[in-house]
Amino acid sequence: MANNIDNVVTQVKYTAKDFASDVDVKWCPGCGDYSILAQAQRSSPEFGELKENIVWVSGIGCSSRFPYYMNTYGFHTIHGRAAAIATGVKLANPKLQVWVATGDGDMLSIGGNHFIHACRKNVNLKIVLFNNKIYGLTKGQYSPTSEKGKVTKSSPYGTVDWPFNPIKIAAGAGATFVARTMDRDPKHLQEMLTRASKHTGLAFIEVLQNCVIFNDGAFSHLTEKDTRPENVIYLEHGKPMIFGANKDKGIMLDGLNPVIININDGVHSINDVWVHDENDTNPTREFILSRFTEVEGLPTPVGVFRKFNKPTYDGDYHHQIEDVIAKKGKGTYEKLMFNANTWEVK
Amino acid sequence: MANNIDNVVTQVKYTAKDFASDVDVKWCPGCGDYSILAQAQRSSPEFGELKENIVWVSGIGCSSRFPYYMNTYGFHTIHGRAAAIATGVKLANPKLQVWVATGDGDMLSIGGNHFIHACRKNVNLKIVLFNNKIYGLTKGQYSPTSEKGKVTKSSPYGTVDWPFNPIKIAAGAGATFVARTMDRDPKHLQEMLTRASKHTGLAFIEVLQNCVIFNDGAFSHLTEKDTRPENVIYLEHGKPMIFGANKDKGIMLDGLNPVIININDGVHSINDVWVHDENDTNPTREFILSRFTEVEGLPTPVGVFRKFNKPTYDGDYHHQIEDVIAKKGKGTYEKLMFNANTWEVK
Amino acid sequence: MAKSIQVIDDVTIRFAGDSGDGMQLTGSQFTDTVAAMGNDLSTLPDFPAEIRAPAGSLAGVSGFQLHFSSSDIQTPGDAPDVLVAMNPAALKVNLKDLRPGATIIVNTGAFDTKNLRLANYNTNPLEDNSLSNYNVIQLDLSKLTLTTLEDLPLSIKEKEKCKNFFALGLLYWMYNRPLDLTMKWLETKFAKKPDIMEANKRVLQAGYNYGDTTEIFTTRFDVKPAQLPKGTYRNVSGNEAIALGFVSASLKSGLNLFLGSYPITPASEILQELSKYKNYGVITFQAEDEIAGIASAIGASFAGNLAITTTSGPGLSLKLEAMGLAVMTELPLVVVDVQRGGPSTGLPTKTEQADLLQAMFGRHGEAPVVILAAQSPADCFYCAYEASKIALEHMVPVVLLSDGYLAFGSEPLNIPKFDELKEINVKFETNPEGFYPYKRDENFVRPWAIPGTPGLEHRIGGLEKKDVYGNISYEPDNHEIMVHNRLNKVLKVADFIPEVEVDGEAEGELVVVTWGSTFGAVKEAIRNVRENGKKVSHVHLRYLNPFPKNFGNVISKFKNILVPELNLGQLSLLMRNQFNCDVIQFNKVKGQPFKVAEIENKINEVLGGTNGK
Amino acid sequence: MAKSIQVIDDVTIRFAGDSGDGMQLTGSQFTDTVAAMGNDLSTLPDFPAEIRAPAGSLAGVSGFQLHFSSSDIQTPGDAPDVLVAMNPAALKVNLKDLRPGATIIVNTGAFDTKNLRLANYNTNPLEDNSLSNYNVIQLDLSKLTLTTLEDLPLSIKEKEKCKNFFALGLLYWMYNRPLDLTMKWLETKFAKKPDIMEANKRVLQAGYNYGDTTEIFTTRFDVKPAQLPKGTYRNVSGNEAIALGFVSASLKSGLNLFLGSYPITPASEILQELSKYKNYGVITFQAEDEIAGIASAIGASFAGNLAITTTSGPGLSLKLEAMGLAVMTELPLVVVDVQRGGPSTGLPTKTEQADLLQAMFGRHGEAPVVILAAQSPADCFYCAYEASKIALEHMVPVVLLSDGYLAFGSEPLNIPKFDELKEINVKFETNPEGFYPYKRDENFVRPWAIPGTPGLEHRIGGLEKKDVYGNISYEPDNHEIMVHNRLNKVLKVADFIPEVEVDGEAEGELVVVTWGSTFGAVKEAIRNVRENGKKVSHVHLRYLNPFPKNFGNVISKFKNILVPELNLGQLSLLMRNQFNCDVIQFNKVKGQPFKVAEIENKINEVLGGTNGK
Ligand SMILES: Cc1ncc(C[n+]2csc(CCOP(=O)(O)OP(=O)(O)O)c2C)c(N)n1
Ligand SMILES: Cc1ncc(C[n+]2csc(CCOP(=O)(O)OP(=O)(O)O)c2C)c(N)n1
Ligand code: SF4
Ligand code: SF4
Ligand SMILES: [Mg+2]
Ligand SMILES: [Mg+2]
Repeated sequence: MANNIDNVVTQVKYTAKDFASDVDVKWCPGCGDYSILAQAQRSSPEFGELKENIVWVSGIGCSSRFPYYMNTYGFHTIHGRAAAIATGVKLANPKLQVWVATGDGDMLSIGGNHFIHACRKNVNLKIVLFNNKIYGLTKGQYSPTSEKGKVTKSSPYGTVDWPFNPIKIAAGAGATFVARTMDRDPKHLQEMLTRASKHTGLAFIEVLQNCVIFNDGAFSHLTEKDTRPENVIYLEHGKPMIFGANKDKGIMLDGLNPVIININDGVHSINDVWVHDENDTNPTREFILSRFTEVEGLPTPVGVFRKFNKPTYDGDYHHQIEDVIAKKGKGTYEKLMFNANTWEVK
Repeated sequence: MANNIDNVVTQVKYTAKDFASDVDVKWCPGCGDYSILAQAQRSSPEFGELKENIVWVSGIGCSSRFPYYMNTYGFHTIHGRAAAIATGVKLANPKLQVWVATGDGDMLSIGGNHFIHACRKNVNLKIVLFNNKIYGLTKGQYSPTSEKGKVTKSSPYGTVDWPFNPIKIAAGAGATFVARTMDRDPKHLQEMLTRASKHTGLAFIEVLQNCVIFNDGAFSHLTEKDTRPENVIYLEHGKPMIFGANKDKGIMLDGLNPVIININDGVHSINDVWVHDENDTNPTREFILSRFTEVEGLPTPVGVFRKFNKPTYDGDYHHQIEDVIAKKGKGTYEKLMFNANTWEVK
Repeated sequence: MAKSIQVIDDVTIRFAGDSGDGMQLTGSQFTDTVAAMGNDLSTLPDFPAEIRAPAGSLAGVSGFQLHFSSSDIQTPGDAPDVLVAMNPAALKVNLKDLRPGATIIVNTGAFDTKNLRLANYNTNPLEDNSLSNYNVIQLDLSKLTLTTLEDLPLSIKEKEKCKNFFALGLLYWMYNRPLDLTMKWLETKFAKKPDIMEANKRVLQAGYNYGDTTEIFTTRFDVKPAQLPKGTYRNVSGNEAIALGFVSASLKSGLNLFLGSYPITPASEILQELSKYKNYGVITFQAEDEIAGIASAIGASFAGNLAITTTSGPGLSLKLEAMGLAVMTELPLVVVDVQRGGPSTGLPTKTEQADLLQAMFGRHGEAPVVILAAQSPADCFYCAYEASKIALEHMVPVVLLSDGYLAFGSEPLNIPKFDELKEINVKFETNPEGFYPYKRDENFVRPWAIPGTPGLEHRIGGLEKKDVYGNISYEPDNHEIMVHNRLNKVLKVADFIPEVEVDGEAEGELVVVTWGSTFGAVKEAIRNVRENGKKVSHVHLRYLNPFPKNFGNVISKFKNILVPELNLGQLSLLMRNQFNCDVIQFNKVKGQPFKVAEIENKINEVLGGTNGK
Repeated sequence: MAKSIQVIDDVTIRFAGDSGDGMQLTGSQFTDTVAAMGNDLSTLPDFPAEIRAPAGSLAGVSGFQLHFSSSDIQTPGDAPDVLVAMNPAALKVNLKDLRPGATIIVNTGAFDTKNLRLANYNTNPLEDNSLSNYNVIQLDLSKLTLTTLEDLPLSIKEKEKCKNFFALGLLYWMYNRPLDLTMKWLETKFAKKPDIMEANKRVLQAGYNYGDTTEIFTTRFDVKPAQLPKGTYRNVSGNEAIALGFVSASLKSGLNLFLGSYPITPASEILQELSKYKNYGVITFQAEDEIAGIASAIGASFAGNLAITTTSGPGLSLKLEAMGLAVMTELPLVVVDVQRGGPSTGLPTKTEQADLLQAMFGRHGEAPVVILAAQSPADCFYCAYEASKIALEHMVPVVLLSDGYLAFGSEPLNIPKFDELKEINVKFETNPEGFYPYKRDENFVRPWAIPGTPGLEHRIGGLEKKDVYGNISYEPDNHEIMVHNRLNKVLKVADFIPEVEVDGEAEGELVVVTWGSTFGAVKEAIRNVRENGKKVSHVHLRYLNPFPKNFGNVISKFKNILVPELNLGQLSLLMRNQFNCDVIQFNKVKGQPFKVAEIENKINEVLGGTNGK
């Protein structure tokens, strides 16, 4: 069955412009969505797919306006249902490369069930979650990723909700490619999108995205030049997990506890540092990594947490169809209708 | 705020009979639900609550008929919504002890989103999932916990779905008390129910339940006397994780990998065995335990995987109300209506 | 001993017993045999809502009714002529339905104190004379079965399980039907369990022989083959027929069939049936809920499949928001609603026609869809086919209404030849020149340009869109234009559907208007009252939105319009609204179909002293 | 220079600019001042669907319209007398709405090549004579503002942001309103940012002075206070008023208020408002979706709270299944639907009345509910209160329909005294003696026995239940009884609601029937046509299900019945169905309210040559 790797396009050389539709972009000036769009358009030529075979599906939200701006097939659907609709698209035509653009409200609040079920089934979709930790389009209510205590239009005294950790949910539900990136790191964002496009199975990318209007600066400690090195750790396959302005901090796995060490303190060295293995067969390290953002003091990981291959739902489904056809022969009207206990009236 | 521990009932001495309603029980003869009902009735006197303060909420399914048979308040709602409705009950009256009886279809298929959001918020509910890995009431279609390849009425060629792991989902979403037990182990089932009743926060119990009609024997390797010792490991707090007919097998944590050792082989000893700590502050061990059922060869853990305390949604919500009242004074109609920019017409 | 054979016109038999007694199986075996003999027939099973309530309890009684005839029939019969009661509960539950003087075959072996108590009998009805108006035949089926199987190496329990075949054999004898079809079925079914096969075969034969040899029965009956139109027939339930109709539409249109669904009584069998047709390329996506069911179907429709979703009332309620998206994006989609007793969870295994207005008006905003309703189990085939054709050719969501009565009931389908099926014309747009996603043809139909087509990349969605161009538009006049476009597209379908036919005179005192499954009872009732010299016409509506073009005119020719419905008057409302006509409502909301007699009485009441002439 | 002051009756002003220009704020400041001066008023904001579309674009224009008057008014005005246009896009979008000869105040500072291009102007409208029919006043607001603030230690950007207050000050001068309320507001608002406070205050004053000193303006206008009924007033938007109505009902009934909701335009403000009232014990549960919103409310109702859920069309579609559960379990619940343009996502920020039939028929099965619709922003207060009262006293789900026009529009509410609010009688059952969960009183109302009550432990659910006893029942006759019980309970509400009143003569040529927010435009239109000597009556329906008892009789007295609706004829359908009456539909589906003039024209058209006499 269709597999993106097989479909690599050699004959067409696209540029970013080929992926820009002629629709006026209508996000607020300064919104992080602009960068995500730009990076998607820039990396699309690397997706190895003819643009008529690419479909962007979305729900409702600022982020979900995304498909209008991509010059591919696009479906701006209803709130929360993008994953389910995309599953239908992919199952109906497995040759398509199906992307989902969604928000933290769209995919984790109303759409949470479709999301975890798509992950569970390992449907071959690429889900890009624009996480701004707020409901943008409805003007500023808290979302399931908003931090506890957050004051918003619908929580004037602060929320009493604990937030979801999207990476943990996706991985726990069965996503086979799990990554995080940021609107403000264009190259990294492009890389994550391109890598997701090459993965066969459910690829999930959390993009930390700034909503300038209703949650400005939610990620500035991660995205601003001066604070980024101390607060962000770039996960790179096969490389030790080093961060800090002076590249002197490393993550060591002390039993099951990740701890920060100084590799130049004379006591520890680079050899003590956890070497990231994105192909880890045991998901426990991925789990530990996913929890960095829940633990005070640890840096926020960006990059590919883990990827692995297992049969996809759409792949297996179509294999099963082929198997049954091979066994029973392609169905015909005759076989269908005259198969059971029939009798003649003459 | 209401907290079950505070409400311990000393004046009333209940027996199991007090919790049996006068409604005829209508499950199929031999159904595992009968045992769950019996154990719930037996352990209810230990829940420390007056029976008028106990509410059982359910969705739709064979399992969801449960509330009719308990002589407490009960609400047999609609398919998939039990967790959301129960959240409303608990928030509206936090003095009630609110239980949810549900099935793998009801809570993990259609109700998946309400489930993970209730876990995320740590609503003080006790959710009892009757997992028979099948849709009973609708007569035998596969459920999200059915094993891949399962032949059912709606999958004559076997499913291509990967199953959910309910324990992993619950823990990952934020449940603060996570346990598993079996219909065929009455004492253990009673213990789990009673312990859940004492927990403040979202308590989740997966009960492995046999559907004699549509999925008979799904758990017989765990429940039958002869195979149980080799296939089930009882998690007991502070005790080494030992199992096997001869009690000679133990689980050792080799780095991040649980492995089975023979404690009498001369090489290993009881000291090598992982000692279960249900109060572990790091959830990583819980994660590893939750994966036992996904790993070929490891026994199925039953018992309390982990429990911990963090503020509940309903608790925090009512604290916030109290705080605001303390700060602003209890609202009155005068304050409400004549507070803003008013003017007089004379 | 030779017994006389009396030829009768038709007979209604009901098998009733515990859920575990195999009554559905017994009934369907009898049905298959009767069908093969060339009778017209109609069946209706009646399950409890519980899977298998405690043995012997009233809640656990499961029934199967079969009406077969030497002439054309439309219903499974009002009042059984024969009841097979496997236990006291089955007798208790079913007795009130029998015609006076009916034959009751009881399994006395089950009439012990425990079972009598479970059935709430204070005294044994076999002994207290309460059955004196019936022809009661007492047999200890359990014992007769065990005796027959004495020498077989099976457990008592296994042997006892065969007792339904004793009853079946006896019935075959009584109605002069051959055993061979059931024998063959047993051979295939239990090919791998020869002991069980042998046991059942023996018991079946024993039942037959018992009729032949004992003195209990003096007469046998025969029902001659019906004069049905020529053709190859098969017996279909409504749910089966729907599945077959969709696969046929898929074959005819050349599109893959995609079903997104979530199990729910009484619609689950459509999903189950379709999941067997993998070698027809059929994709059955058992979704996490009803919303994902329809959502995936909308996705599949966008991608170019013949996309459908199937459900019952509670599921339809959940699908309404997504249906609005299909309306807005003008994608082909068929939504099947197998109606059951409501509201809420209601009466899941019972029938009702109370979702019509929901199908019509259940969405926010002005969101019209096409609505069809099937009139009989076999008609479900054609309705599924036509719903697909309309959806595909008009780029519109179509609701197909069935109900629990049709879903489980069965009747013979005269299988059409493939060529006899209407063409389904689907044209995917491929030409980029002048392509606009919302440019309409003369029937208000927009082009279907599916992903994968070079040069036609475009975006659609649920926000209001600019006429012709399809981009987002908040412009006031455009919104009004689009609201009317969507409506006109639906109304235009009236040009493509058949006009209603009047069964009877074209004008007169009374016309009875039906929709959906009430067709059968009304058809039979009208035949009966006509036999009594009354004049009544009948108009049946398969298309409920838009109405067939001549409908208003046709009914305007009658002084009285009687509309029997299994709801509180939903079609009546639509008719009053559209035609400003007086309607006599006749409503029943009991979870049960109309009986022929109920309709007859109502017709007589409306006609008053007159004969409608 | 002394300027003359001309007294006028009423005036309509529209402020328009970029989403970032603070037009909503400017408008609401003007409103508060006008209100405090004792005028009657009505306002309407108009947002783009995008939060903040690119600066200068047509899509980004945000407007706020205010109509104030010395007499009683009902609408925000058909055609503004004054437009404040902060940039070319604002001019472009709004020009077509102005009355001929209207005054336009333009910010010339924004009329540069880029903004002109963004607004699709080929030539500068200020220079090409295209505005010659208007009284155009050109001011470089940006520059005037910067000059005023020259010496303040703020960035240019911060200074420029104050320019809306220059316009506001100027308008205050033009309409002879005092500055002090806005000054006070600035002092509170920017208490912690003294520089910003100072800047805005200065600019406001500068705008005022500019009017006073420059030669541009020769006349000022004054609108005298209106003769409103005595009382204490506050200005309320529909959404605010709904929130206040519910809290009031909570205070009156003594029940805690529980809201389960999910944000959606244009209903989110109700959630947001109520979330402020924690010290009233109000629980606002922001759920994961609309289904959880209503589900949690049903749970809270079961537990004894005054339970409500709020949403708009797409959310209502999602809630229908759960509403069926509330119908079946006969629990009190208020469902607020703030209608917006549909179908599907539709026109989220625009108004429409197209959810009435969904509210009425949207559920599977026969599932009747009570329906109310608010007629004006202030009426939203009373409707929320009454919806609560009906739900609680009749143990029934109630749908309250509002719409985008009411939600964001505002008008003065004459605040009732607490004692003036009708009593709400809630009685929780506590007596185990003779208690049955479905035993009804004479109004078909079942008892409300909440968890925590000793001795009343019982179970309810969505399956059909036995009359009186409430246990599960699949019994055919019982089902029919219960279907009628649920219906009768709703119909019985008609005994408790006021009859409709006729504004005008009780019989005649023409009655206009309205529901919901069309009330205002029709009321004004009728006043106007009457001034022209025509005779027309007006009946407004606040209760749509059941209809007030006298409604059918009242309308039967008129030759023509005109029903204007912002849909394709939904009330018309209900009326035709119930009264078999002829209805003249007048429908508009443009996402916009009726204009008074549209109604006038239609009335005149219907009356033809006659005067309705
Ligand atoms: C059924 C339904 N419910 C609610 C809404 C209103 N709504 C639109 S977008 C949205 C949340 C958007 O949040 P998110 O997905 O985080 O997107 P963002 O705008 O932040 O990018 C909501 C609640 C809707 N359109 N439809
Ligand atoms: C909205 C809705 N969808 C579907 C159904 C049909 N339905 C009833 S129970 C059920 C699944 C039951 O499975 P589970 O929760 O595992 O319960 P079990 O019967 O196995 O105990 C389904 C699909 C329904 N009643 N309502
Ligand atoms: S509201 Fe926030 S997320 Fe939405 S477009 Fe504006 S900045 Fe972006
Ligand atoms: S169908 Fe299965 S789960 Fe349901 S009652 Fe019967 S045995 Fe139990
Ligand atoms: Mg967001
Ligand atoms: Mg189950």
